[in-house]
Amino acid sequence: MPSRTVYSASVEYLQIMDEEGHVDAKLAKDTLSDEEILKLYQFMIDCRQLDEIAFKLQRSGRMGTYPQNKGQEAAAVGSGYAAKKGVDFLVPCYRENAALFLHGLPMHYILLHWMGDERGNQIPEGVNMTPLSIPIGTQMLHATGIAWAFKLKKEPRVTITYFGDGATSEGDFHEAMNFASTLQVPCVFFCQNNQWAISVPRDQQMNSATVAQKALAYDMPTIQVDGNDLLAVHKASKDAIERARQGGGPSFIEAVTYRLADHTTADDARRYRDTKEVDAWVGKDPMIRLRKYLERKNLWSDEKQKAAEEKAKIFVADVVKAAETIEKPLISDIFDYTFAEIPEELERQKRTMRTSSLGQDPTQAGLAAEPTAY
Amino acid sequence: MPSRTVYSASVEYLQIMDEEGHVDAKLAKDTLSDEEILKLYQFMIDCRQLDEIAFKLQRSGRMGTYPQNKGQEAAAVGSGYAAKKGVDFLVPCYRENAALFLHGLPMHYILLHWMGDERGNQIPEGVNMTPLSIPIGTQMLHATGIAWAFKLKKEPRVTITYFGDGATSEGDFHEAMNFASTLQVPCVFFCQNNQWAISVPRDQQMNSATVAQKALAYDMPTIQVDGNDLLAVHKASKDAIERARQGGGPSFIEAVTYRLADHTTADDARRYRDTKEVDAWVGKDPMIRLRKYLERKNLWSDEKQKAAEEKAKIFVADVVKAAETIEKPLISDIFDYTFAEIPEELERQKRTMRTSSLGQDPTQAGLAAEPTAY
Amino acid sequence: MPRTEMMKEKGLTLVDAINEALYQEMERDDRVVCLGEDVGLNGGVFRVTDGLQKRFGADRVVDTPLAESGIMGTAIGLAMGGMRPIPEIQFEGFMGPAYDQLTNHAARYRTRSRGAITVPMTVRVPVGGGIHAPELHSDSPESIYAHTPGLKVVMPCTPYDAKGLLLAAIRDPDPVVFFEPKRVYRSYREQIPEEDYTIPIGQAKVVSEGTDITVVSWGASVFECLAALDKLPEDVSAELIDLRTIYPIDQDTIIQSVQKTGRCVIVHEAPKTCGMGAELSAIIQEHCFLHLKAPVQRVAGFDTVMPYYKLELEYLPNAERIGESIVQTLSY
Amino acid sequence: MPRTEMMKEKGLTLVDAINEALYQEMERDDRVVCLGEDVGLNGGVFRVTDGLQKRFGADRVVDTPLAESGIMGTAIGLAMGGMRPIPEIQFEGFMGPAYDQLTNHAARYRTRSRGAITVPMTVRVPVGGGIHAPELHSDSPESIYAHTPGLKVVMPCTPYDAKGLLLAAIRDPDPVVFFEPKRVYRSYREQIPEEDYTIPIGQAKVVSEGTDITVVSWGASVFECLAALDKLPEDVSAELIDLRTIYPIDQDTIIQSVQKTGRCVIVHEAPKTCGMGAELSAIIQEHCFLHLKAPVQRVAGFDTVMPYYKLELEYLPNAERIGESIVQTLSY
Ligand SMILES: Cc1ncc(C[n+]2csc(CCOP(=O)(O)OP(=O)(O)O)c2C)c(N)n1
Ligand SMILES: Cc1ncc(C[n+]2csc(CCOP(=O)(O)OP(=O)(O)O)c2C)c(N)n1
Ligand SMILES: [Mg+2]
Ligand SMILES: [Mg+2]
Repeated sequence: MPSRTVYSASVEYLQIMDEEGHVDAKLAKDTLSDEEILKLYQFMIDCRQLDEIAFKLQRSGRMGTYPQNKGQEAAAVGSGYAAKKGVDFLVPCYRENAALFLHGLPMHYILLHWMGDERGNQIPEGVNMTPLSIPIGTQMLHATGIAWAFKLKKEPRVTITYFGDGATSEGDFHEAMNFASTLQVPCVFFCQNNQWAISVPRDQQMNSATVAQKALAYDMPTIQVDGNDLLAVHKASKDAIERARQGGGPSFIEAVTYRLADHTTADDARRYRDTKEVDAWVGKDPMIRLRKYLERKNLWSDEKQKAAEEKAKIFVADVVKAAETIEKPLISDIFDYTFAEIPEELERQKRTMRTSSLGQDPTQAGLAAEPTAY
Repeated sequence: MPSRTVYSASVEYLQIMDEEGHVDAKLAKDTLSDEEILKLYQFMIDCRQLDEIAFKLQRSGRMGTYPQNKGQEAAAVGSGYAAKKGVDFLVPCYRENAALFLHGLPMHYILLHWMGDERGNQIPEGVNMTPLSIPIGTQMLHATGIAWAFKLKKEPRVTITYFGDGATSEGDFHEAMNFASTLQVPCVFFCQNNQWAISVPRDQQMNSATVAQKALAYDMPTIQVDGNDLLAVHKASKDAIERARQGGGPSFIEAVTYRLADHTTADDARRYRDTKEVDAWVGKDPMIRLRKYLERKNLWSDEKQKAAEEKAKIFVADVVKAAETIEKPLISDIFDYTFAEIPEELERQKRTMRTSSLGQDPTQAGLAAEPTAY
Repeated sequence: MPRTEMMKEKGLTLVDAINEALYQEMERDDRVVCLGEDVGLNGGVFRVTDGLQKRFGADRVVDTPLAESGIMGTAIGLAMGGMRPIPEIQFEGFMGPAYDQLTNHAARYRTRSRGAITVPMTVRVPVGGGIHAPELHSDSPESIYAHTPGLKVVMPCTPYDAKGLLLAAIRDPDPVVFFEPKRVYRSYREQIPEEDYTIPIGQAKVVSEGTDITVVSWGASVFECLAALDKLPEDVSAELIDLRTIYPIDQDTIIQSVQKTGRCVIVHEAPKTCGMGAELSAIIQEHCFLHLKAPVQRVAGFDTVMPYYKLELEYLPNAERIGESIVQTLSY
Repeated sequence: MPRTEMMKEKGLTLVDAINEALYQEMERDDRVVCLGEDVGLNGGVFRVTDGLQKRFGADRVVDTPLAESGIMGTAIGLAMGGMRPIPEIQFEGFMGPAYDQLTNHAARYRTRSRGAITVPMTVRVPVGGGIHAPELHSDSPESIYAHTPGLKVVMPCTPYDAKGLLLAAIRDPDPVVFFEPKRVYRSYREQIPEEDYTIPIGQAKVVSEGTDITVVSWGASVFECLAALDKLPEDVSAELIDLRTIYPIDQDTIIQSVQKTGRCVIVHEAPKTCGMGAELSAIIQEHCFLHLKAPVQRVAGFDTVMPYYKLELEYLPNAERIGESIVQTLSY
């Protein structure tokens, strides 16, 4: 046996609904009902509206940096909807707001987060997710660990973790994939390949034909899907999640999508990418094809669209209000969440933060305990 | 195109000389001449002798912890010999001593290193390698960077970096592979898969059929070779190195071998691995099959073996002497190599290390400059 | 593991005490899992987890892949998922790859989620020099983690303290870095209670009382300080404090002592600049300014890379350097 | 990039000055390469490397994959291979994944190889808070790297110092961490020489002379100190020192000043415990013990995770807290 093949594998691509809203009937069979599609489309209108308003809030100085989700809604919704609310656990990055909302995160939490308020991360009891992850690529290890805990506790629950194409370059991605596969934990790795990591295009990020093939390193089930196709995303996610729930271990999903907006509001993508490329992707918008599909099925119309958009506006206005009318955070919050119990030194820092330099009860050093006239 | 294959690949296994020393004539054609095999076999006897003596030095308290190389000589020699001495650059771990010796590292440097002496890392001018790497998995990034420098300077040179099966779990491995592939630098990644990472067997280290397939994530040429087969290792290495030199980018080689000894002298492998497994691998010793091959060709005999072993003993005794008779390192060495120029504070620490506590010229604080009677 | 005859007779080593604490806590609380490189079948390279996998199974004492960020990051996930993970990093030098997960994630989750998500885990790490180990097996990074908000850091040096502090650490609702001075692992035995007890995190220990000078240390250096104290002139009354917890610092114990003695020497293995000695010195001059009769002295590692073992004893603070510094401080 | 009309007229910002230094050094020395996330076509997220790729090509100004350990580790290799790499870490919060390569490899190669292998590289990192950035974009980890033997650490806060120190750093034969206080990036303009000049690493700068009290700071806080000094009573004569280099510390300048004034306040953004303030306070009490008229004070970040931006101004030392501390120290 001097020379022989010891390993071979391949990666499949899945699309069910094309850009014109045509579906492959056979593949579509086990996916979403028209009722569900309708519901999710309306939900996506709300999410897109929030996204637009968030952008405007930033532009008008009412919010800090914000990364638009625009164009990636099918990836978030198709996968998020495949996971069981209240049971499964989401470990997001920052470009899948819609999935978080589906699982019960109050919408204004996202605004609070980008308004520089930790209360946007204070996930309510019973909502199963971690807060947005700002550092890239680190959260997949947490997802792996949470899934591992589910396995140890023999709970039939699954984690799904989101990250971008750029994130797959980080060492932590590799370690998470390897731990998940070696320990066979119920975790779904969902990569939103939106073609860009800030200004770096995918083919400068890696020299790989697909992102999906990265899972082959770990003998992990993997698939590339049209990430702007709600049905394909949902089907791939459902399969992966149920396999994980049944004890079949982790899976990888590459959702091929596109970042229609700038990286964040602090970015200007015209510096580095061709508007022609963007234009080409505008037509592939996941919401356009859903609308075409629904219209063809007579489930949708211009009026319905207008009504839905109106509803979304009113709804999102309330969300903004909730975020903007929240009372100011307590300054003591800086100190009170460092540990379960505040250590003495930190208590002293909290007590003297306005009266003296730090770490020194002023009276102890013979200084004035009260602010001076300064 | 709802469902289609977007990527497929496979990994080949190469063996040229089997355990009985039989070679596949066709595959052997472009590899080593009998003269070379003879020379390298004798060299391996020297290396094996050094390894045994190093073990004894540790056991008798004349050296610190030492990781035996025993059984992995073909992997080191086959690959090291394929690289151009004085041109190419080696970035080792710690289990390929023979490759370093081939490229000009004085043998006693290895002993010095394990005797706790940095001079064992003071690579002589003109010898192209980094010192042994103690932390696992970190050196492949340096190799990638060095290869990148070669590429930028348009020098037709190649780096080859060594690491174990365990090392492929580290995030840095992933980042090195991705950088190397994306930047298409002339670097060969040589994995000595010796089946164990201390007490962790390969199949608990990863859930992958081969280590070689990890390169598929990066679309990097990859191969699995019989790591105890000098010819196969040499052929795969030569191919990879020449491809790199021609601008063909990086490659991955998995050499399937076995750690015949304990992990290090601080380890006791009987705690975790079956002696039956070890016994099975003893027969696959790379040196046994080379001897069989040479004997069959009438190039070797019992007498020659005895003579070679005698010569090795004498030679290695000198190596040990060189390591043991070196003058004690200067205490000032602790300070003098921190920066090119010693900063004032460090100069002060050096000057006062015996006279006072640190960082304080004692006279400045009104203390005695000279040691007290204490 | 249950106590052997030898342990019953001669007392427990640091290794024994930590092993006993792990064993007992795993019996008591089935959320506790140990994970790390070689901690399972092999019982850890220092045998600290010896016998645990046999008793509690490979699900609760897990040999992980060789990846420190992976160990730390999945331990964070385990903690968030309701377990009480005890990740081991094989040597302090290999905390490097886990640095990001430990300092930017484990340490921050409670604050950033305003208490909604917490990370109760205990990171066990052998620490310090003096055992003739290879490179990167002999460092003392405690001040790095003391500077990291959200982490507690402990470093007991006796079997008694180790057991009590480890049990406290495992039960702590926040991440604790538990440093084990490897030079002491087997060099010292002590009779300690077999039953469960905890020592509060954040309390220093007065090892010996005195009135002329305060010596503060932790980890293996405490034993060097004891040796130095032994050789001091009869009439010198030195107070030795074992910090035990690196963060939060027990300021009261130190301040009270220095207000009494007026003089202080701080001893640690880590490089001097920005080591814990700096923080303690700063605290002392802030709080004991009018009591100080001499500058606070630091006997520490140099601002150099920890040397390979031929020179390591030149680097580590020893009884001579400590004694010298005490005498000089007394004569100021 | 070559100077614009605006720069000629109104002076250069910190961003301009760093960009000019990079541009000029890349012209002068073709071993210099910049690498990092988005440093190429996009010119860096702060536009510090703007125009460099256009001028020097994509081989010398390289957009790397998104992996900080990879950036740092390959930069080490580039340096060993004869180049002069300038890796950029996009924000100080993302030094975490690169921590191991920087502290255990870049910092140690010279020592561990006894000078055979060296790593001349300059790691550029925006640092500090105050720009309303998201999480992990506002930290101040300088003391961590000052505690790491083998690294030099600088943090200039003016365009003049930035250009001179950056040129010195790039030409330094050892690894230098070059922190750029991002709050100052565009907030301050200065006329600086167009030609090449260097400022020696390891020298602090006396920003304003005084006799009553010494104020030591660095980075963006220097401007807060200036504001505080402005508001002090007329009769107070404060000496302000900008440390500029964090390691090696210019002890002489500080010691001389405090021996003159007898009082000192240290100001920094990083958490208090084990911050640079601790080291400076320790040094001062070691060397100025008999000159000190009041305890050295620290005005620093709290021992808490840097808050999200709604509260960040409560966290950062401001002119009020600094002034308060000066007045209290003076009245001690
Ligand atoms: C560890 C780390 N490094 C760098 C950054 C800066 N950064 C923020 S987003 C981003 C690009 C992320 O690209 P990708 O993973 O593809 O996600 P996308 O933004 O495209 O959704 C970078 C480099 C960061 N946040 N974290
Ligand atoms: C970063 C790091 N983590 C842990 C260790 C401890 N350690 C030393 S060798 C080793 C196993 C290495 O296994 P492998 O890569 O397969 O190489 P081998 O020893 O089998 O040649 C471990 C865990 C280390 N040296 N460095
Ligand atoms: Mg992306
Ligand atoms: Mg191995």
